[in-house]
Amino acid sequence: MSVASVLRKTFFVDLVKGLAVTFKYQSPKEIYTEQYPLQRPTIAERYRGLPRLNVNPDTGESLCIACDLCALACPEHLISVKSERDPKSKKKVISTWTYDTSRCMFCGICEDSCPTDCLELSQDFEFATYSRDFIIDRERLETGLVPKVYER
Amino acid sequence: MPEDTLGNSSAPETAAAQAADAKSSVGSQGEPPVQPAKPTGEEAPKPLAAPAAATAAAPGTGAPAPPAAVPSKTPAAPAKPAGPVPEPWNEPLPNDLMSRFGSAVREASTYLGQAYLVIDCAEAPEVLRVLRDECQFDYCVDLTAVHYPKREATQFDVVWILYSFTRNQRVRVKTQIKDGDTVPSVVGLWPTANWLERECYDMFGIQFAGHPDLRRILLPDGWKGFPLRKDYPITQQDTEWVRENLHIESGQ
Amino acid sequence: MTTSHREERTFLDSQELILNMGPQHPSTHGVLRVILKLDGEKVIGTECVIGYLHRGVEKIAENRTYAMFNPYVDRMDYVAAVSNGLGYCLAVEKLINVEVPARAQFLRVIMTELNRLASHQVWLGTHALDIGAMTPLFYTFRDREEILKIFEKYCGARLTTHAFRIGGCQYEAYDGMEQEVLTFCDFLLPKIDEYEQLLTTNRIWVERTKGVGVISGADAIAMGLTGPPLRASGVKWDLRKAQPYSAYDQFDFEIPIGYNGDTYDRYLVRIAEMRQSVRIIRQAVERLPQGPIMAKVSKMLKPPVGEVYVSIEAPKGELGYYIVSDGSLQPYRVRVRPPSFVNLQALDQMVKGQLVADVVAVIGTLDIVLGEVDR
Amino acid sequence: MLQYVTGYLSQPVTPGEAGNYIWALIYILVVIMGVSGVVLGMNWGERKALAHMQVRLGPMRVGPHGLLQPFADALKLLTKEDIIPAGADKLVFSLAPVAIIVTAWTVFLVVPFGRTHAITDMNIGVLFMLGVSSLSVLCIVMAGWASNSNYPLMGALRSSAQMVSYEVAMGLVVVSAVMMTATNTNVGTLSMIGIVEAQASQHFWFIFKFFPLGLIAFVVFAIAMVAETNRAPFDLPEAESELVAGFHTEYSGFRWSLFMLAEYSGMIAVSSIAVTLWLGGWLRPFASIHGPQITIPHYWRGGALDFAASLLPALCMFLLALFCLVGAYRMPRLRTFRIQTAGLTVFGLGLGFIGMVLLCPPVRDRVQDIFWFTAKIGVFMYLFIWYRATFPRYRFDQLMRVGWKVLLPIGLGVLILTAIVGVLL
Repeated sequence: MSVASVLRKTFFVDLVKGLAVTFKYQSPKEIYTEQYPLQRPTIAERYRGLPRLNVNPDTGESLCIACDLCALACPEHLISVKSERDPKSKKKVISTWTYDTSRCMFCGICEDSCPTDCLELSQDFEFATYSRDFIIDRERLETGLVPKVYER
Repeated sequence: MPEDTLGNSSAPETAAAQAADAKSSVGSQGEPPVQPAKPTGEEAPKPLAAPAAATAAAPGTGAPAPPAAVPSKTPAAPAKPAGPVPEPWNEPLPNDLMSRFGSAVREASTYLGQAYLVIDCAEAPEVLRVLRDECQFDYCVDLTAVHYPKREATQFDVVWILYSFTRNQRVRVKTQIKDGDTVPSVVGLWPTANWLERECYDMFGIQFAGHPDLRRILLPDGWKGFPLRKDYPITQQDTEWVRENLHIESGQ
Repeated sequence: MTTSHREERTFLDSQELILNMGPQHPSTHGVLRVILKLDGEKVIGTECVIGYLHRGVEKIAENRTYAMFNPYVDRMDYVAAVSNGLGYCLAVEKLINVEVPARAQFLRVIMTELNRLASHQVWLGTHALDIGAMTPLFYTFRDREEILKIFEKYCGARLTTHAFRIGGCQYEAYDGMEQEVLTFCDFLLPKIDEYEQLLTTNRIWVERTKGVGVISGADAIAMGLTGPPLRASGVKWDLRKAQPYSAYDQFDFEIPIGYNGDTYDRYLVRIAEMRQSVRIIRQAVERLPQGPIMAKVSKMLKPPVGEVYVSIEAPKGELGYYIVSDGSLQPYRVRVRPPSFVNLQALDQMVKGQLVADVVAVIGTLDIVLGEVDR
Repeated sequence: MLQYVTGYLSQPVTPGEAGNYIWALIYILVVIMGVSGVVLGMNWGERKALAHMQVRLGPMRVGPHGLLQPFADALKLLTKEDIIPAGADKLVFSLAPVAIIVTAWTVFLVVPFGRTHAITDMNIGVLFMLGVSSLSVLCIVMAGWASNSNYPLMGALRSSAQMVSYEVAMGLVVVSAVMMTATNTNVGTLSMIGIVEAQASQHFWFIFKFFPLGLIAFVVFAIAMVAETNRAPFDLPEAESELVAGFHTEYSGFRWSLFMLAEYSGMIAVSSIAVTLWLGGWLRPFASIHGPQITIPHYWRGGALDFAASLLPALCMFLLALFCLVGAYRMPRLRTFRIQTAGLTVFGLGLGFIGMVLLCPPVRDRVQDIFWFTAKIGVFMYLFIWYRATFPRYRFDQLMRVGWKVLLPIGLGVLILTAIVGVLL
């Protein structure tokens, strides 16, 4: 033990160093808390939130070609796609597309597998509900969830 | 002083030597435990010999692919239709073992550059002891099993994955046992095998002879069935246990 | 909450106290349950009861295709999800014998090292909290937030990232990622100094950690300890150097080691590792090559019949995947070699003869994540 | 009536000394209510200060900047279900929190907030305080034992060992401070008021006396008092990462809140000992310097510095009021924040009003002592919070080592040296 270390020990230098750090951070400028409902977090562009089924903005038709790839790719098998043949154009047209939020782990594999950029995981992350209707259907996914505005 | 304790790894070899001196099992050759990455017997796949273990695995394909996972189109062919095959592992180490244990070491091969030995279960403790004591495989990385219910004679592969710090080499030691056979425990050789063997017992029901405390580890005591066996479906649950202990009806 | 196990007293000396720590104890890092046999405050024996978080990941793997199983591995060591994913992808790539493009390898290194930083920050915060220093937790979590923001921007998720795919990376680096990562490196180093200011020389911290949970190098190897616990015992072994994967051989970094194998050395080793990670990240960003990020891999992956064991240096130790393929779409068997599980096994040896307060210190220093212990 | 009140208040003697039971009762009520109120305030203050040190905001929702949070918590605790564990000793279990609050409050009998602002002046005041405050060990052991559970038992064991051993060192340095009172007079005193008056007459706070002996004694006391109150870094009896909550693990609701109240009251009590013994009690800094004589108001017969110092309490209140008003001004302009903003404004205006009252001449003179005493205690409270934010926790054996092998020898040395120096001078 050198003299310096004895002195440092006697005068609590090690403790004072720590105290200085905590003292410094008391400044209100250092506060990192995000007051969530008032302060909106910035969501990254690639955020994997609730899925959205994109529609062609010009025609309003769904981009989905009912290829079923997303349902096949899903590790939890929670997507179910049902299609029917359009009698006029003889094309396969999506009839129902349902999705179970309660089992989804937002891995993004369905998004990767979609050949037409129809299925996309959106930046919507607020889908807590007071009811147990976790299965979300096509209409709701096409319009997207309406962001909640919190009131007291 | 605390500042001195971690020399920021400026003197690594001395520290390694210290550790080696503490007990002779580390770095007894006097060389540092870590060599710069040299592909010692690894990373050199050359397709050659018949895949013994692999072919044994093939008939054991228990679970058929679910129909949902196979689209109507033919599945895309693998890039290399033949695939790499095991090749003989020609090095002093396996040759020594072969000559010493004779037919007990049934196979010494490398697959994709990874060496493995297939040995007789009866000789397993001795082979493993030699591997640890004489070949410096002082670190038991993992111990696990694979279930092949369709195989006629032996239903389980028990796999020890060993690593040697001095050789910087990994080897898998495999043995094949019948359902219900006991495997000699290696807890005496590597204390780390304790929990690994317990887990193996928990998941496969393989008995390890000489294990100090062979109980279930992840599943609760009294659970019925061994989940990682192929005849244990993924949704199966010991409903009786759940009802008795959790006082709920199983949600399956 | 916790109750004593009085019925177990029958076979024990009546002077001993059985203390049931967990699974709802504040410092068992989740749902670890340790049954302590105490003589006064001295620990004379421990028994870990694990499995409360067992989800059967290995069984799930046998029922999923190779690509489908990828997101599940994130859920094992959920504070180091990227490392888990890297290990799994490397194992499957080895199985199908695919070489990953250089750019993808570098991106993987950046992400993995960022994840190592995040994991060590979580460790530091919780470890300090266990020993009673409350504040480092908030500082480390604040700084970890920057990493999570980078993760979110890169791959769209903060915790369970699913950042890599078999054969490379799904996501190209976002605009300005290089700059952001470098800025983060500059931001983090002074913060690490600050953590050290709070703890490294603090006499209470030193007393609480020095000589606690000592394990010698030979014992550490025998117990299968890997990662920082092994290195703190003086064994200079890091898979990134010993058997480099994913372009780690192209970076210049050191393996910090300790000498005494005690909690304090493990602390110093991890702190030094954080600095080395920053160093690796800087090199990787500066030398990030151009090119494709995905190798040619079939969508319906059917590896040839065979088996591989591939392991990486996860923040907590050697994370290995032993995959057996039967040539079908699904792995025949996936075995995960979890570092936390094996490291936790050394708890008994490390706390025997020490005090109750040291038990929490040692649990903290082993840096276990129960999601990985129980899988 | 008013005349009687002001007349009584201007007597230079405490109600206990005067034997005036009615006033003593009033004082007791005021002190107990005041301490409880301060504990509530501290609850908020600690959470806020701790939060800010940890780059958090702390309570923000109940009331403006969480000002009403302690009240909400108190309400919640009072309405919680009263749980007594099945295996507990019911009588002792319910007695322990009551006993601990009784001891915590009894201590305040002799705390001199000012020359006359004490309930009574005992000639064994220091001894009384130390004695009564060590009774809380008993209550903690009662609580831990009665819970019939392992963690509380271990917490109680730790607590008893810890408090007993730190009391030794504490007692030694207290004696050294008591010895300092005897320097010029050869007659020492154990009376709390007497000790402060000795500091006044010697023109020395005892922390500076026989430098560095007084300082060392003070530091030893400052460390021991943290251990005595079971606060970080000596919070082993309730170390949440080891013993969940220590001796009060099994307590909840109202009983638990009594433990909290006692803990914080204990902090105030030991701080007041420290303030009284070493920091000059109610004396303001540089109390012996008066500055030039001024004669502006007829009732004022002091110096300019005295006059300036007497304005300080009011100024402090104004500052706080300003703080609140600025805070109210900076509240987000949202409909949801209307009530909060209004509340903060009212709070600030209230503080301003109190400041105005404090400016009035008779109140101003009477309040000064209390102001300085509280201010000094406030510093200690801040230190308690600051330690908690910064330091890790000692282990039990290390704690005992610090107590017996470090503090006790130092305390003993200080005591002997003080005695020698005191005799020589």
